Amino acid sequence: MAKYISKRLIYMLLSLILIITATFFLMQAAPGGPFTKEKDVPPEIEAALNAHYGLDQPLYKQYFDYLYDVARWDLGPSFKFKAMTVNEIINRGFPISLFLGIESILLAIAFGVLLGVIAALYHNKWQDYSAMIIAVLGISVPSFILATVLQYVFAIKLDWFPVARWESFNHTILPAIALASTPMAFIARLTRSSMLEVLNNDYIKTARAKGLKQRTITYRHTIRNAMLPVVSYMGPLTAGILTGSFVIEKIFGIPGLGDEFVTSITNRDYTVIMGVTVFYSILLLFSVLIVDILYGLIDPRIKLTGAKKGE
Amino acid sequence: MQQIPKDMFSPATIDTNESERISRPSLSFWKDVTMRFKKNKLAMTGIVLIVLLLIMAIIGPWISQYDYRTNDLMNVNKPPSSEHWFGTDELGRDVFTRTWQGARISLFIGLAAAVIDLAIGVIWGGISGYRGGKTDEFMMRFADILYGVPYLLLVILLMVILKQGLGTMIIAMTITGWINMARIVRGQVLQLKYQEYVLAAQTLGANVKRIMFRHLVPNSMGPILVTMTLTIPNAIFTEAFLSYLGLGVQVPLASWGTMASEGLPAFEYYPWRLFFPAILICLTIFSFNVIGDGLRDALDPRLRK
Amino acid sequence: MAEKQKLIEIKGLKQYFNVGTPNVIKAVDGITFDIYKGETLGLVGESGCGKSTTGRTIIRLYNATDGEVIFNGEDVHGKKSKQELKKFNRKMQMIFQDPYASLNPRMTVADIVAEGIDIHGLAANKLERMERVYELLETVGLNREHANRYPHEFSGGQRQRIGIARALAVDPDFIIADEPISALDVSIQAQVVNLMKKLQKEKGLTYLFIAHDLSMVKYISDRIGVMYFGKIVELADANDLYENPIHPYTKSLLSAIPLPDPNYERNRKRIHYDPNEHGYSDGEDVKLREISHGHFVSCSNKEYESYKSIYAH
Amino acid sequence: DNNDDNTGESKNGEHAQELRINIKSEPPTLHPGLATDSTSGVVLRHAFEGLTRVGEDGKPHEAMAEKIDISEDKKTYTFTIRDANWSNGDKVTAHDFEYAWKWVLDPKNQSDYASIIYNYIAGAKEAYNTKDISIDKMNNVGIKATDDKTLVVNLTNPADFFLELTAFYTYLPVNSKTAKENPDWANKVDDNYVMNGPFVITDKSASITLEKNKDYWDSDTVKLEKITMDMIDDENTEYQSFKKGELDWAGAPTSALPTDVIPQLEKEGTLQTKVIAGTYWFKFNITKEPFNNANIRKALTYAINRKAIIENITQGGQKPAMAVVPTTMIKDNEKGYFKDNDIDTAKELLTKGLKELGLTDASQLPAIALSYNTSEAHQKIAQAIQDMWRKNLGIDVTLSNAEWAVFLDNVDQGNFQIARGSWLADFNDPVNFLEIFTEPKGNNDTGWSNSGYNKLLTQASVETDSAKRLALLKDAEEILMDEMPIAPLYFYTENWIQNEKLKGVVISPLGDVQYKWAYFE
Amino acid sequence: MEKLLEVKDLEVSFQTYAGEVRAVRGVTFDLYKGETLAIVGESGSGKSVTSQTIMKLIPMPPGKITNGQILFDGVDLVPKSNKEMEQIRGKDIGMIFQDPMTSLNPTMKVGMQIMEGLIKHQNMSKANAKSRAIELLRLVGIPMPEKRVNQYPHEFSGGMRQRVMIAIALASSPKLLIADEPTTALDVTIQAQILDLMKDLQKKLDTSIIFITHDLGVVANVADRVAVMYAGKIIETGTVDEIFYNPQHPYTWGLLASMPSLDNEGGEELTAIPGSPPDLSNPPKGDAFAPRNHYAMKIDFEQEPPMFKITDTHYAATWLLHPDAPKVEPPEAVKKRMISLSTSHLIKEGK
Ligand SMILES: Nc1ncnc2c1ncn2[C@@H]1O[C@H](COP(=O)(O)OP(=O)(O)OP(=O)(O)O)[C@@H](O)[C@H]1O
Ligand SMILES: Nc1ncnc2c1ncn2[C@@H]1O[C@H](COP(=O)(O)OP(=O)(O)OP(=O)(O)O)[C@@H](O)[C@H]1O
Ligand SMILES: [Mg+2]
Ligand SMILES: [Mg+2]
Repeated sequence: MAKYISKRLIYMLLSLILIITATFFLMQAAPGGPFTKEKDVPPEIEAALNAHYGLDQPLYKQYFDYLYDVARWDLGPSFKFKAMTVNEIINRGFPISLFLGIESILLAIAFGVLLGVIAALYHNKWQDYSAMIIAVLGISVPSFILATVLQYVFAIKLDWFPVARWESFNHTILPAIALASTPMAFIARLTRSSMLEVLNNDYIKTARAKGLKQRTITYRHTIRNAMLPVVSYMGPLTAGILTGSFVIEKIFGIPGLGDEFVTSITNRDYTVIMGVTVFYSILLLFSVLIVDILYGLIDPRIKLTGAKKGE
Repeated sequence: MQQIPKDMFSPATIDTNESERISRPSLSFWKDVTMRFKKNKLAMTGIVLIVLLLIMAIIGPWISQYDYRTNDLMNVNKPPSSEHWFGTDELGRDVFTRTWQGARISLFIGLAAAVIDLAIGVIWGGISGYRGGKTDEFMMRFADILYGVPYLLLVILLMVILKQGLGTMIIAMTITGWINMARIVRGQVLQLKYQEYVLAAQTLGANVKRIMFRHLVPNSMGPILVTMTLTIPNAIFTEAFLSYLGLGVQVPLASWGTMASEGLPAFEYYPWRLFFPAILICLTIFSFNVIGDGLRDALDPRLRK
Repeated sequence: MAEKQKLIEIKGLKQYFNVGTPNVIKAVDGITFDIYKGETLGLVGESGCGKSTTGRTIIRLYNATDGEVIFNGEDVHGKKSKQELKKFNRKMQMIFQDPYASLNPRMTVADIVAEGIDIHGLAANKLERMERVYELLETVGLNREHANRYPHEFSGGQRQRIGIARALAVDPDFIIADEPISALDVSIQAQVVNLMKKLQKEKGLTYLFIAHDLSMVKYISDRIGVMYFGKIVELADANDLYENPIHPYTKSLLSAIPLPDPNYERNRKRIHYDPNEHGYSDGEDVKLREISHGHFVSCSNKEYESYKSIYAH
Repeated sequence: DNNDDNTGESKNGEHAQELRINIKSEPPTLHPGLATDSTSGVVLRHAFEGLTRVGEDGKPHEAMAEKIDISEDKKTYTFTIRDANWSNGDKVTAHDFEYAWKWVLDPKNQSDYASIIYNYIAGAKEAYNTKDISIDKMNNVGIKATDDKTLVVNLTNPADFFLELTAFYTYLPVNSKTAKENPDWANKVDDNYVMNGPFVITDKSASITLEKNKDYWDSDTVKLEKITMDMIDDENTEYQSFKKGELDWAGAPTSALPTDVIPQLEKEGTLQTKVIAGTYWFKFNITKEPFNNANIRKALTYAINRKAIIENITQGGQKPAMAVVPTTMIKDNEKGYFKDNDIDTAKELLTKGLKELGLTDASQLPAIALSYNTSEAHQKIAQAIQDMWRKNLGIDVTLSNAEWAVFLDNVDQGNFQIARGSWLADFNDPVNFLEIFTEPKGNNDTGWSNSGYNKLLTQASVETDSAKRLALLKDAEEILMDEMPIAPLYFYTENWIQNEKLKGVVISPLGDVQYKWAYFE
Repeated sequence: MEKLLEVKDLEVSFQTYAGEVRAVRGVTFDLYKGETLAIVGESGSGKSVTSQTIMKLIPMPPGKITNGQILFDGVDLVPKSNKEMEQIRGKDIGMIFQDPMTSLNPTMKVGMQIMEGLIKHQNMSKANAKSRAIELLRLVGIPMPEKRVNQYPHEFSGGMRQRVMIAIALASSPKLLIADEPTTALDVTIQAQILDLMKDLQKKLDTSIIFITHDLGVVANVADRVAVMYAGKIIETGTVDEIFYNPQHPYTWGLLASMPSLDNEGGEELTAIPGSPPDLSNPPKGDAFAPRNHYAMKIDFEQEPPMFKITDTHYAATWLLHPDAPKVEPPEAVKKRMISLSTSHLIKEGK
């Protein structure tokens, strides 16, 4: 196990460096730069700015300097937000996105699994169909539409929740629901199909033969075994949700990291693009690893194969 | 005891070949699947809906007297009426015409993206899972890396390198879209590759290609189908996003995705602009999902035996 | 018996799983034996002792951890070109344990049987290919009409026969049959065993026959190997083994065979085997030794002498 | 529940003097010398006070300057600083101004807006371009604090609008003492962040809070006790938040209203509109066929129905632009140089243009693409114009949109045929618009230049008589409108809705907002 | 002897896409206290369905009990609800499933899987249940049970898993134990161990056992009585001696004949039953076995044979027992067995 993890950590480091490299050069290749504005900046000022930020250096030098800085977890200053370093931007935005992300992941898992379980237990009955319709809505109504509709119905018409901002727990509910809807639907569909598989297994019959209650069987014997596909889906998704969603943060006026990420790209705020990418990639790579480890925890049989991969 | 004629007790001739005969009519696998699929009412509803949508996409723009791009600035944002069945939009264009015009693009995009994701995902995930070991590690880490690079940045670069248009859009859509499919297929293949029929093919000297496409893929169709039905809505809305960024179809051409996102801010006052494209997206997704479920059930070997 | 020709020589074959991790599984732990042309070698042993692994390693489904498999004088596990491997795949074939799992449910019987023909390009055209398939189906007692059906429409016995037809399609010299009958019920077991015997007679095939069911193994095999924990503990002529079992594990195994005779069953005495009873000391040279002509037993030097004296009686 | 205090209603029914507005995004900087955007500008205008402040009448009035003396040649300005304090108790001195302006002129300080100082002040540009310059070496720059109370400024040319510039944020003072001690003073709002405006920033987190500055010299005028500036990016959310009473203001100038709600608001009569100094136009790339032909350019320009676009698409009470310089600067431009939606003339011009190009029919024209940057409003306008050109002239153009930076890059590189563009004035003078087109580089992406035009502008720059100067500028504009390198569409307006009880908010002709005089009834 | 279970005219069918599969078509048998009944028969003949129906464990839908009664201790189980069955399952009736590899939950510790039933039916505390689980594991012969309770099924070999299944089934000392092919996947030594274990327990607790298998050797070892099933019906039933030494149904003959015997020299061919079993979604007219029956008569294709009584305990459903039917000779291999019958003393014991 330890050997496997350390091997994976090395691969992660390599992957991270490759992501940094790809992003760095892609970013440089993209038209426009951090000082591109509708009103042209006079050439002498642009030259002064480039010199100050080291953008006049040869690209390879900028690249290696950047790698060196990242290694020290110094992500540099922001081009646009002159008062802030990228580290500060992440430190400020991430806790907010994290909170919202965790809330919606919990929502998505709780309701997704619930719906999926109900649908599977009542396969081809009305409960299944209702769960299915909710799931289809969740999949086909993207978060930005849902967010607006939720806002309109629950904040404006019913006045149950605030429209926007990030102040109290009450403010987090609507965005969390909007963010959770698609993953919830996805989880519901995955859970349903894997539950159907699991319910066909012989050991469910064994459990019933012991005289256990249906509910006990569901909790103890089926859900855990049906969670594998959900877990593998959750891996990359988690990294995405935890680093924030641009659309949701925009609509609900939440100062999270997702907003920062997208704006930085439109602004060509090079250091922020790189910084957030590095941060996001680390989360991504870790969650993929955690998923692989979780496989083993959920299903003890996978430990062997998981470890074997590292051979 | 009832009386039975004596001659009934004389030996009967039995044909040994007869005993090997299978009384069920000879149905090919796909015929069998089709038959079972047809019995699934919900799935058939899905098929009917999709066919209707396709028909409307073809004839819809014709049966209306308007075209999709002519503005009528005197009649902007009019609610549905006998003149404009689905109302008009912010430029006074007929939403009915635009909706069916948009159906062409959205359905095409949705299916094209699904098919391409499928192709790449199946090959990548299949090889990764089947080969295992270092190959697997390399291929999956590559997927991680692609997933890690900011998508928006990739899209912006594509916009610069390639000409605007459907082709570019599909490239942009599938450049990372296949990763999900690859992960799913890999999982399936990891499970299936130790099945004895795969081992049997190996002992016969079958190469990777043959094992993949004759053995592993056909037997992973269930989860693949489910994933595919989930790719479609994703593609429809990614199209809207990409078009918005200037990568895809260009206005005044419509698509459901762009119509819905443009109708959204006004939904409080002009709900029809959001409603019609949105409801058609839902119907499409619903149809594909029930078709996917139906196929999954029809393909389930346990229901066969 | 002297003119018997070796088809396969297995020398010190080892197959370990999870190498490099603390829980290495020594599924096959250094076995050596020969298989002669035209004979059936039965392989029996406790479940999990490595019988299937042996079979699969011989046919190169696994890469051996150590040891050699020499087939017709050529080492199977040596580095080989794709072309050579393909050639080898034609000579050696396998029949699998589970008639349900070993046929791809989504292929027609014709495609399954013809898979080897397609891979090795043994048919010039479609017509010839189908003719070959019909011929094979008839060989295994099925008829042409079955070619376009799918595996799920067949009973277990019929499916196992399809598996045999698939193996025969490439004209192999040697077939590894891994528990070809365990999952079948008695009447169908008989169908399959009869067919295998018939084919052996007609085509001069050589079999490695792996099974649990000792009465069936005895019925079909010329010689029998008994495996225990990745090692062969006894190897002898079938009748010789049943009449003069020497290794305590073989004795235990034979004593446990249930017979369809209630009277006998009520009075059966089983012999238990405890691997500690040998009392081998560290570094003692335990290996297969020939007790009498063609009868090998795994034993230490000391045991060798006593076994030999027992056998004399 | 904290929703209640959003209404701002105090206990006794009287409205608390607390304003809640939305500024869309976080201000990129709170350093006056570094700010380049309106969001930072809004905050800075209230936390700081320059020599002048644009008043309710739209004209600059004395602020930190108690008295302003202008020399005969209009090139020397002498400001007498009023008795006023920084928020830390220090006196505001002329040195603070000198320091702040010279700080901007030091290239090491990376102020994007250094040009707004060095374009007008004598010796400043040279200083900026000097290697290893520092503030104490800028002796040749025309900024001098002769004593604590007197600031003397020398200009390169007579500039009528210089007083207006002194109200602009780049010209705001900085407490030189704290700034020298702590170069990063503006990075955080703490004790080092010293202000001299009508309000002081008390908090900057998810929103910015400004409170009334008790020590402000004119604090009697200031009624508001507190201003909260939210940072909600989404316009629709802002609008909903306003409707719910969580905001006192929605829309321009700190944000915008969702276009689709504007007609509704107009119907309700709550929509407020103000014309500002900005023009929306399309640029022709005259280096590319067929836009090397002026008649084609004019035909396309004339064939646009501006009124229809404004009434049905933009809907914000914008003014049709048949000229370049906004009506806020030149009143006559309401009429413009040509008729809106003049199809007949457009057709004539097209025929003429085609003949000159040696073509017989519009369908022979090369493929034309109209580029714009990704935005819903631009997209609607582009589609409407596309439809008009097709219907009126039979010219079928394709539309092409691109992400903002990509678009700007394309336009800069000349990779376009027709591109959307616009100009919002930096100061309230026609020259700000006209000088763009003096040479085919910088902000003039059309590739157009004209020596007669340039001569007129040079003459105007040294002309001290305001009336004569204006006449020269108008002549220049006429040349521009005859050649038509750009097709003006409309003059910008600002649209917003506000709490009915809120009074005294001032919006300058440039579209800058001031809450100094604002109050709730 | 007291009857524990009476199954009367049980019919079970499955609704599938291909039509209705009539898996069990009128099965009647009974079982006494402390007795072992072996059910043998071709795969797909309905053995598992019959046994699972007794516990009402067949999936419903698609499965359905279309007719019949299952009297357990005199009470009919057929109309009982799932809730009521929960009180009987695992407490009065225990079950061992066909496949030990898949019948244990792979993600739950073995100990817990045994404890579950104890906690539910005996109201034991967790700690007590655990010590009982250890005791049970020791009872089924698993070494070091203290360590093993905390392991997962995949850490057990096939034989050990099967023993865990037995431990689960025995946990609450059921009155009836249903064992569905418990030893098919095991080698003979482990198989023998398990059979001994079951017999031991039966002796101690007076349990009744239904033992399903197609291995006739195992039947000979464990059974008191045997029921032979074919195509969803019991076609012959009798004491173990009657079935082995005096079989009457041609299918039973076929089964016995196809077993190789150890003293048989490899030369001769095994007598296989040709053909394959009928499709139960479309059962043939008349005797379902007729198409594979060497001795088939015209009537076999017309009418289903009734159960003919041979002795009080021995019945068979074949027209060959009809008084008008010609006398036929069973196959050689079976005859050999019948000969040993006449020379044996066991015939008396059967009565
Ligand atoms: N792929 C594998 N990875 C790890 N261990 C394996 C693998 N395949 C087999 N083993 C282990 O190797 C040992 C031998 O297995 P094998 O399948 O050869 O047994 P067998 O004699 O065929 O048993 P059975 O009679 O049950 O089929 C077992 O302990 C098994 O768990
Ligand atoms: N869930 C089900 N749906 C449809 N048909 C079923 C189902 N379960 C069992 N059957 C059918 O019922 C018949 C009897 O099956 P059963 O499992 O009882 O056979 P068996 O005698 O136990 O065979 P084996 O020896 O192979 O275990 C078979 O034809 C089978 O296909
Ligand atoms: Mg095996
Ligand atoms: Mg069964």
